[in-house]
Amino acid sequence: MSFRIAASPLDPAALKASLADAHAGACVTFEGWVRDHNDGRPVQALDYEAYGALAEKEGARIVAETLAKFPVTRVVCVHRTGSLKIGDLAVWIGVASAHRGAAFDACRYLIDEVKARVPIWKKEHYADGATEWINCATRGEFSDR
Amino acid sequence: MSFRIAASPLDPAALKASLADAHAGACVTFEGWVRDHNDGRPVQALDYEAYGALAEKEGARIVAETLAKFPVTRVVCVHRTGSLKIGDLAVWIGVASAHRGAAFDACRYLIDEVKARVPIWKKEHYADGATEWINCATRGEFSDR
Amino acid sequence: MKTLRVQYFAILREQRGQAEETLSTTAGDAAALYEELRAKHGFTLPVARLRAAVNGEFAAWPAPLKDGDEVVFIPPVAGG
Amino acid sequence: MKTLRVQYFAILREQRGQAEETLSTTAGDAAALYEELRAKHGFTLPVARLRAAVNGEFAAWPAPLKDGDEVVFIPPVAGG
Repeated sequence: MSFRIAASPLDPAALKASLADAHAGACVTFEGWVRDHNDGRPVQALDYEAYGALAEKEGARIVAETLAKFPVTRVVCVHRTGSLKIGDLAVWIGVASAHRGAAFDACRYLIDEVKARVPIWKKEHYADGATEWINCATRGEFSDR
Repeated sequence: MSFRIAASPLDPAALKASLADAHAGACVTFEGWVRDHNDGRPVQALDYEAYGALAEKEGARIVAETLAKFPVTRVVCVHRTGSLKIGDLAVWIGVASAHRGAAFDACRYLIDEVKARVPIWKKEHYADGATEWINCATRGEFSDR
Repeated sequence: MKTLRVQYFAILREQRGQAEETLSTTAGDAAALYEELRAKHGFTLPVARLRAAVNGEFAAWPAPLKDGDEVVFIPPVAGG
Repeated sequence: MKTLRVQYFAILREQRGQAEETLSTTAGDAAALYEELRAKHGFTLPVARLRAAVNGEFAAWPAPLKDGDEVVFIPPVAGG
């Protein structure tokens, strides 16, 4: 039942073990991996930055909403900050429940809400040396490309 | 891109590592765990039995359908046979894709189809010593309770 | 008269008391064979709740049989 | 005149060249403060694309301010 921002690499096996529960028959996990492209542009690395205090507060609210909306037994979400390279784990979400439908729905709800609401930002580093803060482009007046 | 029946314990970390792919940004996994109750009855253990050859053939078809229906990069599904106790891992499914929607949808499709179509059977052992082959009860004429 | 190999799984294996047998039958298809075996061994599942597999592949009822075929009756599945 | 502490994250931190500052302003609310800072530091994001947080909690625009408040302007998020 937790949301956490982490500055160092995540340990998915340990996180999943924390969901163990004799009442649970289903476990759905979501992992966000750093991929080598975005919108057709080759990506070499990412920086994630968070407003830690408010991110953890908002994340805890999303977890509480999830527990209220879906019949799930346990929920864990951890999001990385710092410099990540291709293949690194940026976010880990795990949900356990008696039946699988709730685990899928709750896991999907969590990642959708986290992406939309939690104050975390992502800067992409491209193969050509340019960088960009995702979702922060403004047409014409400024570009960090 | 595989479906497999396994008589010995699964290794989720190794299975997940087999999904790694620089093009993938999302990984969704489903784990089926042996839970301590079913339809309100306390469960102590499970036996899974498979018609191995046809199970692997039908499982491979489901994997192929999944790859055709959803834009995913990698798919793995392994299902246990044998005697399992509470908390043991009965089935592991992992899907990697560029974007998360396809990974969730494909993972859900896989487990739904596997449960509906693959010739695998489950016998529950209850706290009171009774046993039951799930989905095989027939009213009145026979009961193994 | 044909000679067939039949494999049993799960509840059918337990009710038959063995996992496979080779048998001779005049049954022309798997549905008729199941009814014959059901009468003999007291299988509880009606044929309507089973699927058939012949020679390692699903076969639609009534699933015609020829000499030497391998037959499996598939109880309702419960993976996952 | 009030004294406020402002923290900057992500694109705003880079455009400001520092992560935080303490400043004095006559701005009555966070929206007015942002416009003041935008003119001064060349922030590219319009206020309509930001959210505000005051004293560690989201605050609806225009987000009234009082002396001693801690203010954060939140660019469009991109977690996950």
